[in-house]
Amino acid sequence: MLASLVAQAAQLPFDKPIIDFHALAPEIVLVSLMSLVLLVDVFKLEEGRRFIPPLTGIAMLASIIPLISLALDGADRSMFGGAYVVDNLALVLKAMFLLSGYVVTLLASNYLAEGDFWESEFYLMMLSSILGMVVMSSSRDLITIFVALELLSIPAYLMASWEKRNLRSNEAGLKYYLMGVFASALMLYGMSLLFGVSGSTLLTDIGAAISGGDSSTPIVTLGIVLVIVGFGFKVSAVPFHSWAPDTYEGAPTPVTAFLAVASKAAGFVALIQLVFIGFLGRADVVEPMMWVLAAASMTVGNLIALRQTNVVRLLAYSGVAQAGFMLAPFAVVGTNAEDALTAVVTYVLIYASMNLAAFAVVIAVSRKTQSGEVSSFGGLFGYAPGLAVAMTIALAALAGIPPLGGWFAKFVVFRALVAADSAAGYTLALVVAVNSVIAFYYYGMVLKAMWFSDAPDGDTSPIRVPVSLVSALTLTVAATILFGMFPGLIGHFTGNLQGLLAAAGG
Amino acid sequence: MWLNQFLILGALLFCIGVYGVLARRNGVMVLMSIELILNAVNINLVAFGAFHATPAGQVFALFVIAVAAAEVGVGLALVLLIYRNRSSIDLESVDLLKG
Amino acid sequence: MKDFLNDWGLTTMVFLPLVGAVVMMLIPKAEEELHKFIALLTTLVVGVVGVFLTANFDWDRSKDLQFVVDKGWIDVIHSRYTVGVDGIAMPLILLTLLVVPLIIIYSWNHFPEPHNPKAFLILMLVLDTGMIGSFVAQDLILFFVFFEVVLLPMYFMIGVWGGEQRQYASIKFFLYTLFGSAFMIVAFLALFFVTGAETFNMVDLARLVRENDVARNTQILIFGGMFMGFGIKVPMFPFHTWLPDAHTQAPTQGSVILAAVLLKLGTYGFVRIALPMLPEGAMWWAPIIGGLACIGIIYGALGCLAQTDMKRLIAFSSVAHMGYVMLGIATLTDFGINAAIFGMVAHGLITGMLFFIAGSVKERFHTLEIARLGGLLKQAPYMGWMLGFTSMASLGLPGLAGFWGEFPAILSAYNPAEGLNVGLFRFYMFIAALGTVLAAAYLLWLFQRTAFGTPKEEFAHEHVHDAHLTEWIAWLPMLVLIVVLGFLPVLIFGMTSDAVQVVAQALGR
Amino acid sequence: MLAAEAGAAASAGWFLENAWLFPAVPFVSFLLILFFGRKMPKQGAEIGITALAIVFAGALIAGAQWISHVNAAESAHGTEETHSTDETHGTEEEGHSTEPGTTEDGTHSEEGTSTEESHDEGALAVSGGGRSVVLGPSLALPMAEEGGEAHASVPPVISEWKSDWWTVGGIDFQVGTFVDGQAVMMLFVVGLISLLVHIYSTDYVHGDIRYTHFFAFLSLFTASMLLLVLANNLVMFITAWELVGVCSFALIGHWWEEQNNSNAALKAFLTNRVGDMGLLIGMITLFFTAGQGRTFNIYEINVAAASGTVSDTALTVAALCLLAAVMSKSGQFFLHTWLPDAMAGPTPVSALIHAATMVVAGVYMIARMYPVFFEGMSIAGGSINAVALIGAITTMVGGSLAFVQRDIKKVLAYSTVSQLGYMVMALGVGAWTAAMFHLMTHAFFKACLFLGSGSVSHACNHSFDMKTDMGGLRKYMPKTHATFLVGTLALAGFPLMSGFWSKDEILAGTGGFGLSEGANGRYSLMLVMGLITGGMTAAYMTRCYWLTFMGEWRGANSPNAHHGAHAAAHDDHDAHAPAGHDAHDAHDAHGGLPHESGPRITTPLLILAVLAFVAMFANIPGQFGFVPEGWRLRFEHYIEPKGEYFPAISHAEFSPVIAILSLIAAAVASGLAVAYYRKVEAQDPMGTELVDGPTSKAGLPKVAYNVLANKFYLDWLYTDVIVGFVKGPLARAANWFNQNVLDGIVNGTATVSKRIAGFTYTVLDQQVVDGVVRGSGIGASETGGLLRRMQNGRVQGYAALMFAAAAVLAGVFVLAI
Repeated sequence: MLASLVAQAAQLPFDKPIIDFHALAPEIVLVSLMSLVLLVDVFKLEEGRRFIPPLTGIAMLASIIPLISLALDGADRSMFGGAYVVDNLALVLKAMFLLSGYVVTLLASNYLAEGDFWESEFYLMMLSSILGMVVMSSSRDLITIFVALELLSIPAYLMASWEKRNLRSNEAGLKYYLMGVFASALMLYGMSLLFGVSGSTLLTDIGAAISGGDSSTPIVTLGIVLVIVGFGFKVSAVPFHSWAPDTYEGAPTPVTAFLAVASKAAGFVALIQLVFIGFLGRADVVEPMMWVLAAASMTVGNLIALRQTNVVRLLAYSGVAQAGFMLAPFAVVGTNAEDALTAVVTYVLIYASMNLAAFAVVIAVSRKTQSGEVSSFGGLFGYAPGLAVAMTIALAALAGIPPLGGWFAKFVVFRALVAADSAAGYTLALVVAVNSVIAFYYYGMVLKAMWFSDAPDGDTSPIRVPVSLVSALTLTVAATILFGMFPGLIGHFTGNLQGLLAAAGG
Repeated sequence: MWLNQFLILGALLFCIGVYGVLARRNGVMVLMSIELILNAVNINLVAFGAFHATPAGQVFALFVIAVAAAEVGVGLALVLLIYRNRSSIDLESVDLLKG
Repeated sequence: MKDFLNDWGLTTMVFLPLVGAVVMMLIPKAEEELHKFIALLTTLVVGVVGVFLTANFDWDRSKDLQFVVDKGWIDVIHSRYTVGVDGIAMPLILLTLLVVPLIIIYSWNHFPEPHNPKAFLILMLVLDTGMIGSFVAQDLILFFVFFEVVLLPMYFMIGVWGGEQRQYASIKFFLYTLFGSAFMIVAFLALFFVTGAETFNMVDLARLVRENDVARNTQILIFGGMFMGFGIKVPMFPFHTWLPDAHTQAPTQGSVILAAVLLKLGTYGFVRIALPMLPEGAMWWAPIIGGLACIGIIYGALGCLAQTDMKRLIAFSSVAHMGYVMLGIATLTDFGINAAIFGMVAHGLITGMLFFIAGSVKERFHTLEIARLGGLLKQAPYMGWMLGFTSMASLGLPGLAGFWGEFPAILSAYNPAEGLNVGLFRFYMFIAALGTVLAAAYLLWLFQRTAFGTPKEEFAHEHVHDAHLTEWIAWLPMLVLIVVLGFLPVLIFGMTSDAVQVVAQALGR
Repeated sequence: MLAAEAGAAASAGWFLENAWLFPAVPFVSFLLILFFGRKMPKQGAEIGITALAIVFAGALIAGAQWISHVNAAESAHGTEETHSTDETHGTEEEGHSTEPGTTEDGTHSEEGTSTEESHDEGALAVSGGGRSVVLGPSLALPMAEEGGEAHASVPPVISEWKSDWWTVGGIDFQVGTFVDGQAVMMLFVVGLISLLVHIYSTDYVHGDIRYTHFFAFLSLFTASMLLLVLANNLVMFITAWELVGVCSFALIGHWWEEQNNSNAALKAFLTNRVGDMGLLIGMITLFFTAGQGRTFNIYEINVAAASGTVSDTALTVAALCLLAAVMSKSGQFFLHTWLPDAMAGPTPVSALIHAATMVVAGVYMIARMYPVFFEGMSIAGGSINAVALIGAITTMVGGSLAFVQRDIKKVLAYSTVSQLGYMVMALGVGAWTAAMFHLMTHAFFKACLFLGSGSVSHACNHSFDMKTDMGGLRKYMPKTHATFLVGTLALAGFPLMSGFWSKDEILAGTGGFGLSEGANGRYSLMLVMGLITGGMTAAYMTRCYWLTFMGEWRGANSPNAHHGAHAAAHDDHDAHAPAGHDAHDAHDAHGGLPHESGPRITTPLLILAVLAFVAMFANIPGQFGFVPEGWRLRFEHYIEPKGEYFPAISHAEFSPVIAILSLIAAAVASGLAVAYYRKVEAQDPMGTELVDGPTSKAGLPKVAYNVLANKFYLDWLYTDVIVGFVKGPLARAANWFNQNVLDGIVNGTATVSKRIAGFTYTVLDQQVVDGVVRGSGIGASETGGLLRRMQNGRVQGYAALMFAAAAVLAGVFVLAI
């Protein structure tokens, strides 16, 4: 039995994989430091525990160093037969995930320390989730994608219910988990079908197979739809968004920030790879489907957001709508792949900075008000003008007001849609246009509370903002402004992305 | 080739799983239904792998099994947590968060 | 000096206010005098730069862009930091440079509740940057960014320092404008792609549209997008409903700046962007714009007649006045466009002045309800006469600035650009002329009820201070300019005439 | 700085070339009064008077220079023509000489050039020096004007600023002045009357709280009016046109504390604004149609219109539009209703603005743009046209309405309307010179009457009510009485008064029934209406005079005799008077008897009265052979333009028939009026009207008795029926129509437009347009609320949604693709 297996295996074309350690350096650094965090925790080095948050932060930042060296090196690296690719896109995304992770660490450290939480395990969870995202950035293979997805998701389920004795937190975690697992299952079923059609798990092979002669087989269509559904869940696109508001509201706020930014971005990263490398040949399915998802996400997300009174929940729906904006370029992927890719990546990067800024303020404010209600922001401008201005910048950026980051994100989306020069593109552009107006209405509700209303309880004592939060705020707000004023900064990355499709073997 | 039979089996399992996920109110049963879907996937993968004479299907299936184990572990933990806090694992009653 | 102006003049002018704002952010809130001083100084320095630029402006080449700076900005979308001024932008820039310091002077001890000069002045400076930037931008994307920069400060100015309905008014203002600009940006992009341009440079795009013979229907659609963006800003009927609310609720300074400069961004956009780039689209849209402009003229006037609130009345009058500007633009003739630019400047000065006075009246009587006012001439004769004078200017009295915005616009409607329906435009001319009568009616009616007569019982025994020193300083330049421009219209026409001919030629005239 | 252009010889005269100084001086005075007036010892009045004195002196010199300019032009022309044409036909030559502007004959003009340098008798044109001229037969043949050479061309003096005023689309526009005889005449009239009014006002509004303002605005008004007169192009013209309107607005509303006054001011301005619309459209039409290029230049437009190169349609449209402007500015039917209301202003203002100068701006404009009207209305050879008809109707309407006013100023105001109608009618029938002549004479005597009424009111507790506060004043105010009488006679058309001559020229100019030779057409209807109005004028002026100066003074019984009762004044004018009067007036103290006004008031009256008489010499009919030729038709000779910018109009002869007819009409009418008021006086010395009118007689038995008792009712017929009918039902009907229908339309327009405005705003704007906006907002929010319900918190529901969506999407794509 075993012998026959070995014999069988020997006949299989099994090449010893060439492992490019430079390419894997970020992951290796991250895993190493993650292990250190684990060890510190496991061996109950009590005095060491307070170093865990800084250690986590260092882990993120340290992992960026090899990214820089890779970027300087510039060459695209491909491993495992093309299943794992380190190119500029991957580098940019990894950097984004690591930086987001760093910011979330900053956000979480005081929050966790002051609340009823297990601390050190949390950072471990977060590190492994980030690791999943980092891996996701390089995945060009169904299996890698699946593993990366689970690697980033499973810790996230736990993090969402991290406040063990809080029913809401439990519920948030459970819902997230159930929906997540169900979505994964659907996605896997779709993947199995795609695998069945192409006989390979490599995206490039799948792409080649399904864009072939019999590419219109229903089985492929079904597979694509199911896979997109799976990641539609991840990016909280309507109608797969239902979990997001509940989870966001119930989960500890730093986790929400993490989910809303990093996790969602990871979903988009996966979608980018699947769609641009795998499904480009089946634009006839992807385009309309994405059109529907984008339009529905924007509209439904915005409309429901209009009626929210809780800031976190409002940001959740705003995130749904933002996902719609980010999905929009996918709707013209067949005619205008390059612009669409640029648009999505740009949007994701800018979205990360501005949304994190918004959450940072929410966390800072709730330190005082212990509430997530919009009304609790009343009079903020009066007693904490700095926070109010930061929140204003974040929200205005989300709304797409120049010269703050969001405008460029929206702009590239418009650009991609218009450049497609198709009816679908123009109509979706109009939907985006209308929705960006609606969106301001609810962002405006928060602005209104901060600037125009008085503090609800008349308490105008200043908010004590810890250093970590201040640095998180500074980082994100500065990035938001810089991205807006000098979109060229991102332009440089995205500019380099142009050749990515070819590099990835698309 | 006996591909279609496997696929039909997989599809059936998938459907049963989906039904279970949507219809059972017991958290544990929902978890089990998800396992059914994953197993449907595994059957598909293995069948297709055999069909294409590639080990990738089996490898994929192995990964799915492993990950599913982890997932269910987390899932059970969450259900337990809920049970501990609410003394119930009726999913219908878990609706504090809505709107 | 010359080199500095050529390379950095415009950039300094645009971003100096922003620098001032940043400096002010770093200074504690309590240092109110310092804040005021910095803000004023900044705007004055900007003004001085503007004066130097004007002095070095080559008037013989006013149709060309001057002081052009062209630097890379967003390479990935081929957008560049291109700024420059020509005869069309110059008057509007000068208007901005003048009005903003005056507003700051006026604010000196008029800060509306909840006070906070720091925030107020910072917003004012940011606005300044946005406004000047819009007028100098020669790249569509750059223009768009500056165009939008003004939104937030204005939103907060209305929302924080405004009247009772300020929240409603501010969000309405914001959403309306945002709605328009979303369409506008789509139009810009479409223009970019249909021309196959590798640039957003306005001049190049206009040339490319011509060279590539962009189809008429395409032009019409793209023009439509721009129309939404600019038309809402102007605002044109039926997109005007944000304006009365915004004006009425905004603090005096906000109303002034809104009337004096912000509305001009829309009309300027038509003249600078929509017309020269999309001549055929303009042809198709011209009768519609003209019609809406005429409706706006009459409608605004009727709206005025129905008002009971002084400020709201003035706000509605803006709808009517901008109708003349748009009518001038819709004729697509050099007369009409020149008139439009003059009208922008004149309206800026006159309506700005009216809002100033309304603000001061409000400050003294704590109401702007016309029925409760009366006898202003008795209690504050200088203010009363200024109101009368400005009303006269506003109703288009020849010899004052307002006339030169209206008259050539009406004139041009007699003989619109070739290809437009002459009969229709003559009808517009008639309507516009009718509008002058209505304008006289509502303005004099306002003047009669607020300034004539005797003060109402409730205010009869109140001591009302006539214009303060700061008010005098803020108002005199505007009043003087209203007269000077009325007497010497060549001051504006001389700037614009050549540059407008370029636009008119682009339109095939 | 200034360039003399347009063919004027270098010697055209400094004042003519630098005519911009005329408006500039009073404008500077306006600024000075505005800024320093309060600090001056006389509160600014002295600045204004000085400025006006300068203007007036300048106007005199300008007049002189113009006369020499005309003469020079003629001599130049004459020398040209001498050899070619004349010499040969001597008789026609003489015939020509009786005709206006035909002194081109070599002999005449040669004489003319050298002689007259010294002239200054007050009126410009009167000053024709003693030229020895050939005395032609007084009734020569009407001239058939063949060929252009009939007129010596007298180029106007046009000066333009070299630098642009404005420039658009490659067309540059300059400011400039356009001086010709017409303008010079107006300079004189405006300068003189404004000066007199200034002097008069120093007493009249003495002590007023806004004394300085008053003078400032008088100065501004004068400046604007002079600008209007001198405007070189239509844009300047409309500028001045509206500026005078503004001054009128400000001065009518001088006592703006009273709502009535400000209402009147508003009404005046708005009514004028309606007309301005016409001016605006008219000038735009001309801009695009007249001349080669686009021009606002009046001279060029006139040349184009006169040369017939402009399409008739365009000219007609332009003329009609401009006529609308005339109707409002010059108070023509049916836009005249603002003018009586404008009497709410101080009396000097009424005299200056609303009688002598501003209101004739419309007339002046027709005269200025005459080719446009002449060609546009096809005046030559016609029998009716819009201008003439409007004028004729106005003249009758104004005349009849003057009957029923009890306010002396309103009588004069309606009279002004009527007289303006005359002028417009004159222009409508082609009697250009007659119109301008009447304009001038009317300015003198109407200013005299207005100022006289002010003087009267000054004496009568600032009331203008003839019935309650006046009567018998001749005893108390001899100077005022005398001057008022002269004015009345002149207005009534009493022979030997200027009004008679000017009116008669107009009537002759109609050429009605062919009664006069040389008219431009046969405007019979105009003649009839003009004659009737002549009678009416005589009658209502007699009434006015009688009520004011004859009989007994009724003021002692009047409630107005006592100050507390000021408010009881019925009419809405300045009964409320310059506030300062209360403090300063002495006459109130000495028993309330009226007394003569001071010298600053009476002197202007005297001057004007003299002029009202003397002005008749300005245009002695050409047929009056007993007058030296050089004294005849001087007005026509110097004032009427000669040149290609003026149409070829013919000139009506003096018609004895018409003169006699109008004389009869005036005499009969005033006789009847005198008879009526004698009867009234007999019945009730203090009464003002018959208590029992003809309608109250009832009962057959009484009839016979009454017939006898009333001398066969002849007396009654004359006094009660005719006068009574005219005075009573007819005039009342007219008044009713005026007050209720016309004024109702004007006021109703205001009300209706406010209603429409209200509807537009509340319903259309706030509910529909804004409603759509708000509705979409609410709609979005409500939809959001609905969608929100789907988010019910049940995780399996979410999963079901997810799966259902996936299934639907998959189904759709699998089936569709």
